[in-house]
Amino acid sequence: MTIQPTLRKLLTIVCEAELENSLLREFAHHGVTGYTITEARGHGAHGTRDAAWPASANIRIEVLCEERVALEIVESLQEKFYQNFGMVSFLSDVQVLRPEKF
Amino acid sequence: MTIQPTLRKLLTIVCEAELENSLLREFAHHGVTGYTITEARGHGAHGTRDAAWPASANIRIEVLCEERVALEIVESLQEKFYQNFGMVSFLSDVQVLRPEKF
Amino acid sequence: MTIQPTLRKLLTIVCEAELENSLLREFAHHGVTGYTITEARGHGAHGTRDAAWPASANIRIEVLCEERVALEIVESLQEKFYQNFGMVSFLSDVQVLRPEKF
Amino acid sequence: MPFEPVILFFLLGLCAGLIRSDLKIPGVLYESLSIFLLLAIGLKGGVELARYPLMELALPGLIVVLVATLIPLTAFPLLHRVGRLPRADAASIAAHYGSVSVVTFAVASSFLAARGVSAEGYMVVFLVLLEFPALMIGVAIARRGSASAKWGPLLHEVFSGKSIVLLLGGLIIGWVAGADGIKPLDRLFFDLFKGMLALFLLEMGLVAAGRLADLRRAGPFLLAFATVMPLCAGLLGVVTANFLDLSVGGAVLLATLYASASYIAAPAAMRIAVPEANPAISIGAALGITFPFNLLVGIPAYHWLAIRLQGVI
Amino acid sequence: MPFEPVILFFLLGLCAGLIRSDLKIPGVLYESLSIFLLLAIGLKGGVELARYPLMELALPGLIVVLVATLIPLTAFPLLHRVGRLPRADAASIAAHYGSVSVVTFAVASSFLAARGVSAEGYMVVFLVLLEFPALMIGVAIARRGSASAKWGPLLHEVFSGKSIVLLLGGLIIGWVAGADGIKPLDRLFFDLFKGMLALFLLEMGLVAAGRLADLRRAGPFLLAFATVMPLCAGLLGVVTANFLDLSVGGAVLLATLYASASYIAAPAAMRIAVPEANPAISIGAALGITFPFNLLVGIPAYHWLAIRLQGVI
Amino acid sequence: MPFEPVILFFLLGLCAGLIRSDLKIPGVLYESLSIFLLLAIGLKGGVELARYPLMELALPGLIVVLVATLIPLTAFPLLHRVGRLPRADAASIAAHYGSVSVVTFAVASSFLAARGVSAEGYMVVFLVLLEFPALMIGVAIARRGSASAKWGPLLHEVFSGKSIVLLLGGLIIGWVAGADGIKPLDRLFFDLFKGMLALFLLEMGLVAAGRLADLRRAGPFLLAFATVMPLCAGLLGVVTANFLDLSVGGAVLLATLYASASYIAAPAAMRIAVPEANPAISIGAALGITFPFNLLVGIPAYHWLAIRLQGVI
Ligand SMILES: Nc1ncnc2c1ncn2[C@@H]1O[C@H](COP(=O)(O)O)[C@@H](O)[C@H]1O
Ligand SMILES: Nc1ncnc2c1ncn2[C@@H]1O[C@H](COP(=O)(O)O)[C@@H](O)[C@H]1O
Ligand SMILES: Nc1ncnc2c1ncn2[C@@H]1O[C@H](COP(=O)(O)O)[C@@H](O)[C@H]1O
Ligand code: NA
Ligand code: NA
Ligand code: NA
Repeated sequence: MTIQPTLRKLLTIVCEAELENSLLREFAHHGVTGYTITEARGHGAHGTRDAAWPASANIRIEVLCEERVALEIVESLQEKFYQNFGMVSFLSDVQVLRPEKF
Repeated sequence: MTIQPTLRKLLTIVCEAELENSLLREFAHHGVTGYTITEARGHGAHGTRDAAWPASANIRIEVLCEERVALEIVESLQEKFYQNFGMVSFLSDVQVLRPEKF
Repeated sequence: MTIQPTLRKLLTIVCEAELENSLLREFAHHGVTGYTITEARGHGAHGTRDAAWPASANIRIEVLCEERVALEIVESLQEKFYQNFGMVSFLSDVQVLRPEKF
Repeated sequence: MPFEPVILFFLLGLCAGLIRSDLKIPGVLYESLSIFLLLAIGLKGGVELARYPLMELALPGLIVVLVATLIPLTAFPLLHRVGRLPRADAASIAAHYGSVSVVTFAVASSFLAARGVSAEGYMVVFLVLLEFPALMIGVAIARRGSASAKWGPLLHEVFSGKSIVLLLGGLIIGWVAGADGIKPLDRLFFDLFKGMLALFLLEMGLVAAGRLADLRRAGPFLLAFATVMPLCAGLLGVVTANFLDLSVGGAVLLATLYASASYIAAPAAMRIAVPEANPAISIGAALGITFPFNLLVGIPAYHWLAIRLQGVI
Repeated sequence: MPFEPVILFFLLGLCAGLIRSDLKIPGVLYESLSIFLLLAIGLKGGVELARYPLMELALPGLIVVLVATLIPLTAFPLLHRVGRLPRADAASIAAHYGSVSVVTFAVASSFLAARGVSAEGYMVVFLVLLEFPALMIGVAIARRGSASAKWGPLLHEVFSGKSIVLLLGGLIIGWVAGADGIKPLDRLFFDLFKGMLALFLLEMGLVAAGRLADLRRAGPFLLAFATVMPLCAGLLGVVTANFLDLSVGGAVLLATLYASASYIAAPAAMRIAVPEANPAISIGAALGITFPFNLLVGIPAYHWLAIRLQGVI
Repeated sequence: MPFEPVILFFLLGLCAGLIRSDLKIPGVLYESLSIFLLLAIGLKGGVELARYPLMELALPGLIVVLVATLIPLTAFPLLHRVGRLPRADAASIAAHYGSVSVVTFAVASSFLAARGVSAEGYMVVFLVLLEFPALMIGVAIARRGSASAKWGPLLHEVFSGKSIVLLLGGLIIGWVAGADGIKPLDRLFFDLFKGMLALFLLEMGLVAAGRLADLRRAGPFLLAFATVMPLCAGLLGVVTANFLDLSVGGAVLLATLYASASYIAAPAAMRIAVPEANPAISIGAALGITFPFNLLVGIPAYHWLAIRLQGVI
């Protein structure tokens, strides 16, 4: 086997679609090199968000990065957004091939 | 580092879109506090589901919860839906900040 | 508890939407039994892909399979697509109920 | 042409699907078009309905519904005994064929309009009435003997289903607002109707192409069923229409309602109510065979029948 | 009918939502329809505008905007002091009511057109002008005393927001191209306008149904506010229109602009600029109460008022 | 106005993109509009085509295609030798410019219609014929010397591609159904055509705005290429049209076909067939420069040329 997967963190954030730009600024600030977004809907402490119109749409963002960066972002999110916005985030361990990329 | 991530389970279910309401009832029954849904398509034992019309659309549901709840739900899904419906589910370990929330 | 989850690998690929058919052929070649696709957008080394038109759309593909197969696919992707296409892939450990299925 | 030009769009979609074109109609466009069509059909019916005393429709409506129950009640034993299909599958298919296809109805209306044949405006009411009884019958048959029948959710599922809400809602709006009130909406809902139908048929062709593979597994019995059943049901429709003194146009539409198989309301309802039935079989037959069969052969045949049998009963 | 038939579509959506129908308008259709409506309103306004010397609109425009600032400036103390809502919520609601609802404006235009009442073509300019000042005021009030106000991003957010870009862009295109240049586009943007509005209202009904639950938490004060405020603002609009010598139609439209509460631009802007305000409350009031109230009661009332008060000032 | 009003929508989209407005056209709306436009163009062409004996088109069709191959065959050495672009990129760009832009063609048709200039109805056939040969040439050039060329999948990709299926499908439906059969569909496909084109151009403007950044990397040679190439190709088109005795309108359309660069079929085909080519460069040039250039400068220029050179050859 020629490939050697390396461990990285996958940070997944589910939040109100309106936060997209704010989060992208946040990522840029923490030096994140990439992210992936899918449209989502859901339910949580802030009620049901059914994506029937922009005000009730969620997005689901994934960021592959080093653990340190992931924790920094999560901490910053908690401080800035957790109180006022519908938002959930979680970290998981994933293996990647090109560790220098993330 | 001020934050202390706690381990929780992430239950991911991919299934026929028509099951959405049935699954939400299931979640409510197991005391789940939230979920996230994205539209999906795919392929599996029940053939290709290309989401070209409602009868061939899938959804992908994520639930963050305690391991015990996740296992209970999976068991219940297996019993009620695995036989007759296109459905796949899997569990993974994730870290969250507000363990009391999930 | 009657169920005994077994470990499998979840391979997640985020790439240009135009690669869909090429990837499905790849999967078939490696004997994959199923996959799940969601529409995505994002940002990475190949710039911002905002899904405003087909040429800038991403897809996010998930494949549940054995570790060996996952590594084979990743190796093959790296060889065939990493150089010329926007593509990111990562592996994670997940628990499934019906290991024979994946 | 012996058939409606809009059918060419169905054939285009079918070809595109069969040659594995990368043409894909986004699912959202499918949903938007079906919302449009259901609403437009309802509105048109509502406007027409305003011309008739509603009470006079009660008896014909009852007769039309009662006769229609013969369709699933005949189809089930045929499929189960003769065709040797499992109970659930036979019941589900019976429900699909007992219910109606809104798009086939729309194509039949176009067919008549193109030939200058008029029809009773209240046929849309029959369309609404016929949508669900067969679904109930199908579920009742499937569950016979099992105690687990929960009718509440099913009834809610059917009556609050998208197609009933839009058809009935459109009907009421058209009836309340009347031709004059609806006039500013004509440009969208009536003038564009046929074009939208063409786009929808393009999509149905693509979907149907994907269903043809399922049919190979289904075997020759189902193929025969999916073509002979509509012809018999169509004949039943023409006869019933004659009994009710409907015009030739009305007879064609009633025949089409009886002959067509649902693939909007029925698949959704059956999937939840009779989960052990395999949807590939019922949808494959309804959409893969009966739908194109009605478009290409059935509707002209019912027209021919309606003319032949006019005044016979 | 006392109200516009298109409102029936709103009621249909509302009913469908309340009976928990599986009818869902895809979010993408919502967005497409709102792009269409904003652009069409802008285009129509632009074509009309070409008939007036632009300079003459400067003074009336200024007056209309200045008077309109009274709305959020009155609403805030009412909500904060009397209603005892937190500062952020009171400010956010004040901003919603100070801004305008494009769809309510469109329904009022339909209402007038159906009655053959004409209105000044440049009312769309007022629509554009009134969209954002109240948002600024709302943010300023919410942040009073806090140093963290960043106006740059907010101004950008508002002026580059979808609704301003499409309304203003449509206005300019209509103005530049003129009635003749736009003519080939009439078939889409003008002829289909009312039908599209009907579909959009169907969707708004579904959305509003989901918001009614939020209202229970809101309490009786907010319910009263959401019906009395528009009536007062509508009266203010009629009076201002008289002062500016507008026609009866113009008075109805200005009253509607003042009375309506934004739920396209305002929710998006407030969510980011005043994050501590609970959107369920402001949207619930604006969309759950005031929007249907204006459709069913408000617009006819402003019309009545405009006729009564014509020439009084 | 010197240019078509629909172009204003492109400029609006471009501005909205450049000021980073939150206006976003959903990808699904883009796809729906492109399905509509391709089908409508095909239908229109098919109806017109029914008037001509098909056989007589064979020779002109062959000539038009053969002459068109000059475009990629000239563009490649220019880009590769003079512009020093890598082989793959040069080949891919050559393919884009050798193929055609359906929307530019539509705008040119509008331009002519607005000026009352008629054109041969069968130009749509040329549009279909010109779509793919250049793609083949581009791939052949890119792969010269490499043994790994797999033509099968590429041919399938191109011939079963969305744009060919819809154009050709529309053409055949229009031809089979004829003007009378299509009439009930006119309301959607013909009356709304220009409005839909306007919406599509709005979206293209937004997309193009996002591509302008890519162009900075491209350098001055590509900028020059993307404006001079269309002018030369347009001249070639006018000359060829004269040789074939086409009308002035026909000459403008052929010039536009030659001059325009594909950004629907070509990007998709090249991405898979020549993966080592950087799509940002080819799409940036085709969509960021040549498309607006043709809209604003090219089409009027080809019109001017066509009038000047009429009867010269
Ligand atoms: N337990 C959960 N599991 C998965 N997703 C969740 C969960 N709780 C909340 N979410 C998602 O996060 C969004 C915001 O959550 P909340 O802030 O709790 O309203 C919801 O709309 C859901 O999409
Ligand atoms: N091995 C797999 N990996 C990822 N997703 C799968 C896999 N198998 C099935 N799925 C998804 O689960 C759905 C239902 O699966 P099935 O019941 O196998 O038809 C499919 O349509 C896919 O979206
Ligand atoms: N660090 C990252 N985290 C999550 N997704 C990423 C990351 N980098 C790239 N992607 C996704 O992968 C796609 C292709 O990446 P790239 O090849 O780097 O352009 C991007 O458009 C993103 O959707
Ligand atoms: Na039937
Ligand atoms: Na207002
Ligand atoms: Na060209």
